[in-house]
Amino acid sequence: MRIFSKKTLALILASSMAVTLCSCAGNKAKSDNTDSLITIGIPQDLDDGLDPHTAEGAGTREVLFNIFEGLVKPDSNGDLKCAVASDYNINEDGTVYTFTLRDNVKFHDGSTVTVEDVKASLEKCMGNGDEPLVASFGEVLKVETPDDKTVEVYLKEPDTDFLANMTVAILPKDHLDASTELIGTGPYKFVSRSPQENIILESFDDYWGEKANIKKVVLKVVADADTIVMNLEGGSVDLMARLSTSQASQLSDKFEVCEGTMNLVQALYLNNAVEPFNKKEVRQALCYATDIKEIMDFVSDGKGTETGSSMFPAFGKYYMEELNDTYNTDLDKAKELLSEAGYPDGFEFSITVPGNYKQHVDTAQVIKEQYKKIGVNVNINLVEWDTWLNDVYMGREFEATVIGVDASQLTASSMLQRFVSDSGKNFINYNNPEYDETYQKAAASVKDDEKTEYYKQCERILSEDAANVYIQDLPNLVAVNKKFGGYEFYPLYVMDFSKLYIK
Amino acid sequence: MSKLLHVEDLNIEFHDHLIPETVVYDFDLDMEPGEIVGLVGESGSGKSMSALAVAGLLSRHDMKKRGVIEFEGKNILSCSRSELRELQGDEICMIFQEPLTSLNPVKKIGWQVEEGLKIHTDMSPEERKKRAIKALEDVEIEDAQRVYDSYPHELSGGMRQRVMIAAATIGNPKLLIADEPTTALDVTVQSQIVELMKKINREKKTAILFISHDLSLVSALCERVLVMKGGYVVESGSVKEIFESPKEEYTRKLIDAIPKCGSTEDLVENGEPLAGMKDINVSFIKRKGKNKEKVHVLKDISLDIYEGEILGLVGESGCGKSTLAKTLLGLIKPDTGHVSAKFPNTQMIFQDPYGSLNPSKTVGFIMEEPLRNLTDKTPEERYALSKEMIEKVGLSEEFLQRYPSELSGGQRQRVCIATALMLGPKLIIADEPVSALDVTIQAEVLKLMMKLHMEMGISFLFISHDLRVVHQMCDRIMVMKDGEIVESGDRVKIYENPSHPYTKELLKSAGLGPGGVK
Amino acid sequence: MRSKKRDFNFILGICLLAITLIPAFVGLFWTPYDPEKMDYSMKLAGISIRHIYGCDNFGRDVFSRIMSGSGITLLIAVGTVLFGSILGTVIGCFTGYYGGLIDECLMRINDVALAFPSLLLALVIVSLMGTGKYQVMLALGLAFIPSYARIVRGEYLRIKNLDYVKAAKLAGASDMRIMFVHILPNTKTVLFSSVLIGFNNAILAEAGLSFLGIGVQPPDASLGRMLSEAQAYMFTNPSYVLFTGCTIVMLILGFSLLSKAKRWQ
Amino acid sequence: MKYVLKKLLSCIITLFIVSFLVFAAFALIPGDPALSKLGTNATQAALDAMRHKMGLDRPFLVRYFTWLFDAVRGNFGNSYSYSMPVASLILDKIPITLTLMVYSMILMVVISVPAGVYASYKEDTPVDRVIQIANQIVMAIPPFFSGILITLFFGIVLKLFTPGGFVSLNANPLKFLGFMFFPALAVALPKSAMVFNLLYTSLNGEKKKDYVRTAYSRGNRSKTVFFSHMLKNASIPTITFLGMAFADMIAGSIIIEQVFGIPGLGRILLTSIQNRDYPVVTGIIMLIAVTVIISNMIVDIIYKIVDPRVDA
Repeated sequence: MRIFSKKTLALILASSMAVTLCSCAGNKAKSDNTDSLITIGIPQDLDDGLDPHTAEGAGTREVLFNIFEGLVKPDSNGDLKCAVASDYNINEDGTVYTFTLRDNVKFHDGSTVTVEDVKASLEKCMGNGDEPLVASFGEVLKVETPDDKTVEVYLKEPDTDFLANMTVAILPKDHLDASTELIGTGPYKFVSRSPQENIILESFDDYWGEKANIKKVVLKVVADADTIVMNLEGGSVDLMARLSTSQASQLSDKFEVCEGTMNLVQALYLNNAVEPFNKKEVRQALCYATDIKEIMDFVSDGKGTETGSSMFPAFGKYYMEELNDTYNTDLDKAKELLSEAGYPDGFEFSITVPGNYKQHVDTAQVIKEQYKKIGVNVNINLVEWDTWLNDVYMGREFEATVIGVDASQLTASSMLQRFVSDSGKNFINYNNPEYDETYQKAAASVKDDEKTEYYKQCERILSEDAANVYIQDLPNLVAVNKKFGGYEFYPLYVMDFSKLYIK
Repeated sequence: MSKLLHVEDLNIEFHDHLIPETVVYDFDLDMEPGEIVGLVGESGSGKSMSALAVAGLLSRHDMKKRGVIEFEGKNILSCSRSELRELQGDEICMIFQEPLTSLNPVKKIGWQVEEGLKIHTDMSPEERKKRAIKALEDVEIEDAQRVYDSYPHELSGGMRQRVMIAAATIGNPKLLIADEPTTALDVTVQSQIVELMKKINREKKTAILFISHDLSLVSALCERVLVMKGGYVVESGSVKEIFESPKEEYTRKLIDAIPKCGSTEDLVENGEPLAGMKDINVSFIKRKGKNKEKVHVLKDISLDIYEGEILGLVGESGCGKSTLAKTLLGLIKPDTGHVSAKFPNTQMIFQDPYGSLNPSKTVGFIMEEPLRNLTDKTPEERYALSKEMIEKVGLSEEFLQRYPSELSGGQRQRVCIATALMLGPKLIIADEPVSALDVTIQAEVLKLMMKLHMEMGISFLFISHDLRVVHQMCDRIMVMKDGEIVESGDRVKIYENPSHPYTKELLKSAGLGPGGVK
Repeated sequence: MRSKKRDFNFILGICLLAITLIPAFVGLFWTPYDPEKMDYSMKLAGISIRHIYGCDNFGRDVFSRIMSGSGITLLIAVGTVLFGSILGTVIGCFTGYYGGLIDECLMRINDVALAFPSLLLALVIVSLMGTGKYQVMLALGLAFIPSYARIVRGEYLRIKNLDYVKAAKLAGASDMRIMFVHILPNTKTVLFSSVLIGFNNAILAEAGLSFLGIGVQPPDASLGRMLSEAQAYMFTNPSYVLFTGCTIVMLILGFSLLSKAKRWQ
Repeated sequence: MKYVLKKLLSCIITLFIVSFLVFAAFALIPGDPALSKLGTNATQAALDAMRHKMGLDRPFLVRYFTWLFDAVRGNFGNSYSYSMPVASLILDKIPITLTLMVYSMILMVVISVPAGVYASYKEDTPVDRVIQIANQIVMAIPPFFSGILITLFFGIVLKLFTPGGFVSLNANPLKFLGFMFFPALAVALPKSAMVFNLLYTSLNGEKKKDYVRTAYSRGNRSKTVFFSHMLKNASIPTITFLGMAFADMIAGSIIIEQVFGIPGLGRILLTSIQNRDYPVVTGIIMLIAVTVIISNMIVDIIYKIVDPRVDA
């Protein structure tokens, strides 16, 4: 479901984080045996390179979270805790961030972390000269190390959110190209990998923080979604995330199924530059014709939380529950709007959807059935993931698509900036001057409550203007073998192995 | 001393199809040790079935056998399989018609010859090998050692048949059953095999049951003959009785069908040349393994065919007769020399009736094909002409709607002749037209060809390896050997005083020695 | 020939085909339920009198989907076999009859086609021209040409030396006429049994492609796609996967028994 | 000797054509490897830089011939997604797929040859009829359906193996072979049905031949006639089919690797196609092409040894 995510992993000081519907933490009777092993299933091999700074796939960053750490590190509530840095403070106008290095933090190869390593890592993210390797580091002016204990980061303009970017991995200065052997400071160190088969990690003994409970973690590639249940039941996989409800329902009582949210906004994204979706009435008509409850029933047995705009519950203060009722199912209103827009007996359009995401394919099929009721004929065009990336996202050659949009950092801007008319990522060609103006005000304001109010205003516009037919934030079901405990949901694409233990 | 073989009212029924079909009706046969008995009849007369029953090879359960077959007092039909197996290959042996397919293609000759000994005796391998090589030498195979280690496909037809005989007689059997052993062989080789079997009978006192459809061959070898037709033994008696005073009408018909050499119609004087070949050379590239050999098939041949004549072309298989015919027809491009033909569309009649008619087309379609391509006659005209021609060859009009698979061998050959006549050719080339047919049907087809020759003035190039047929049909005869015409002349000269040694040998082996003309 | 045995094969083949083809044919016009109508209450429902094959994960009636699905699968199979056999036969004719250079290079291409996984070929065509029934037909058709070409070539090599071909030449028939009027009808039996076998291979290949997600697009379903979808619910709703699988097996079994029946030889 | 040279030459030409076709195929398939590696957020400049690093910005023919030049010297370039040399990626996956294929070849021969001989030997008895029907049914089951059934039956019901529990060769060879038995069975079943059919019909065909009658006339028991005379003749067409079966087993293994979760060449080929990882796909297809051609050559050679009539 993870489609877009920034290269860095950052987190804003958010007040209330997503409530995990069921906590798998359970009691923490940790047994500390040395040869304990857990096999975790991953849907596809981490085949986009293992360099933490350029790793793209959400599945890849989820694993690298355990190997690398930045100066600061998010915890399960989404708050940023100190990691490689022992303390930090931000100057008055938010232009200079000063970090004090925690003493004797060890790298996996045994060497101690020095300020030079931190400076080299941050400068690598700034990129050489014109092009920043990590996009958000474009704002960084320079990095100073006044003494062997402190690191100062100077920004070009004030930005109170920038702390989230400080979670980028700190690498040894002479191992910056980490695509071959991975050396970081995290609780687990990289042991070996065999393509399309598995990746093996082991707990790092002299880790500065709380040591991991399970000695060895084997990440097993289970590419064929249909064999997941077989693998779990057969015992060759102990834990697997993001299961579909049908898969979860087939598991025996050997497994405990924890429920969280995927933290994304699944919607029928409409290409606003294409006939007839350039007319607001047509978009609204589709919203009225969509029965979100029925979609949830079919796709995930009723689980999942409805979303009214481009924001999901994990965002806490930005999430507006009331937007869900902007369009409740009303077929007559839909037909009325359609005839107003000049399509009395409906029209035909195609939904392009990536074939490897079953939830989106199923949603598209349900939508097709629903729109038949208002005379709109849908044909579904399944494409390969790469073709979708190339044609739909980059090329914008599509009429409508069902996809889940997530945020790489828990900043409202990473969800809402996409709809500004001139944004590089505005793949639905949304063009609304009022929206652009409101977004600018939000970005410019420094006071927190003012910024929040403007962002909410943006969401309201998206909803009323029916930029897309918003559906839900998909449920994230995680099957954990009852032998293990300690799985915690993070508001972001993270799986913390160190918290797992054997009951 | 009890008789060697006593068969009493043997009946064989065949149960494959829904209604049982009786193939042999109360067949009786008595044989003394060392006697040679002939079993004569046309295809489908049941002669092979009876022979197979005697050899105990009709064991398939859909063959019901009634009656008695006693070999040295033991009834083969009732004895146990193991007892029967002791006789087979030791006391009773059999050789078959097709030498190539009767030998296992993937096993060495030596191994197959020794098999009889391996089953019935417990000789050591070396001894068996010695016996096998001696057996091969007994059947007049030079350097038996090389043949011992070679494969069946590396030997000629005659050699393979000798190997079969060696394999059968290695265990000094008391009874040798020979089912048409010489039919597939050339004339010269045929007589050698017959001589060989006489020698074996003399030396090893092996009784021989000789099955054939060729009466003249049987008369040369056997003392007693049984004539069979439609599953019944029509007549039996000594060879002299049967030949001089046949009692049954069918036997007489069989004897008459043997082409006579006595006919003395006057020789037809020849008109101008119809078609000819001037010093023709044809060679093929034969890929034997890695290296390519240039096989020279026709060596500077020149001949002319005159109008109103039947020119005979005689030679053994592999001497280039068919290639000559195809070159004359333009189906093969000669390396040197040229072919001249006064009149267009000379036609050809082929040997194998089963391969010469397109199985997926009706007779009418096949006959009209030449008109459809080469003339602009209307469908009605075409049908009328084909009706006329089919009746001319003695078949009724309703044959036109039939498929080749529904016709007998003789009928098919008539259809071929009718098709050849459609374009009103002046010359027809007949490549062994009758050698695949039974004797009686052979006679009818030859009579038809002669009638067409007389009435329509069509001249023939008649190719055959059977000297008697050639003598009966042709005015002028040419003898071919290994791609060369060794001798040519009118019928009387060739048969009365042949000059070339090869022609003499051909005549002798066909029993037509210059002395008496049998 | 054992006459009893032939009937046995033939009868079994015919009734297997009846069980699969009649619903497929009827499916083109009418199905007990709309194959795409979803009904949440019936999600993954088991076998019942109203839904004799039970329902799938969208509550759609599996029997109706099998009816329309097998219709699509058969359509693809027919298209593939026709496309492959016609082109294959023509290539086989020329290579077999003329031999020489054409024969050499066409056989070379044949070897290449055999070495080239049909999967990649299918993917190229599907990516070029989009997914759907006709693209799959084209992809599989192309992949089938070499096998037909090889069979027909063998037959032509055998027949062209027979006497009746020479007789046809003497009767003035042109090469083309000899190839298509004289020789082709005699390859009928071999071609017919290989068409039936080709039919089975087409059904298997289409199922394979759909299984890998390249074939027919949802929501309309071929048997192959349904089987790959059904596999996910194998534990809770085995009837869905078993019925779909068995329909494919019966279809293929019916055709192979038919091709085995001695009636044609 | 000349024959082998000629065969080698035609093999090189075929390989050349196949490699060109693969390259052309990828030029046509939409999707850009740089994009799939860097993802949606990469800036256009970063994309161009990556495309240059991958050498994709050079014209098609230049790319093809540089690849060809390297390939001849054994360097098949680096994989885009695993950033490791293609050659080593393939090398450490070959044993898995090879084991699967050889294993299923053995199974195929072990299942089909005895059954074929026995059924033909006992022709028209109930045993023969039963084996025939079983053979027809097995032949009609699509490979991946047999994969599912085997996993269901042996894996879940009988618990003989843990589905998806692939154990790598060097980790535990015995368990590896134990696990591989079932996918090999899934691949072997449909093919063994075909081999059975071929052997059965050719054996019955031999029964009608004349040399069998001659063998009986020498007093052989039917068992010896069957085994020492007929079997060798009937084995010739079967061997050619075995050669062909080995070649198109590769396609079968792609699907079976998917069902059983075996990280073999088939799986990597499939994921590389989806990730537009050109070097890996080209490398694997060349390997497949070479295997197919070599197996055809081996079949020719065996054919010559077994059938003396075929002159070398």
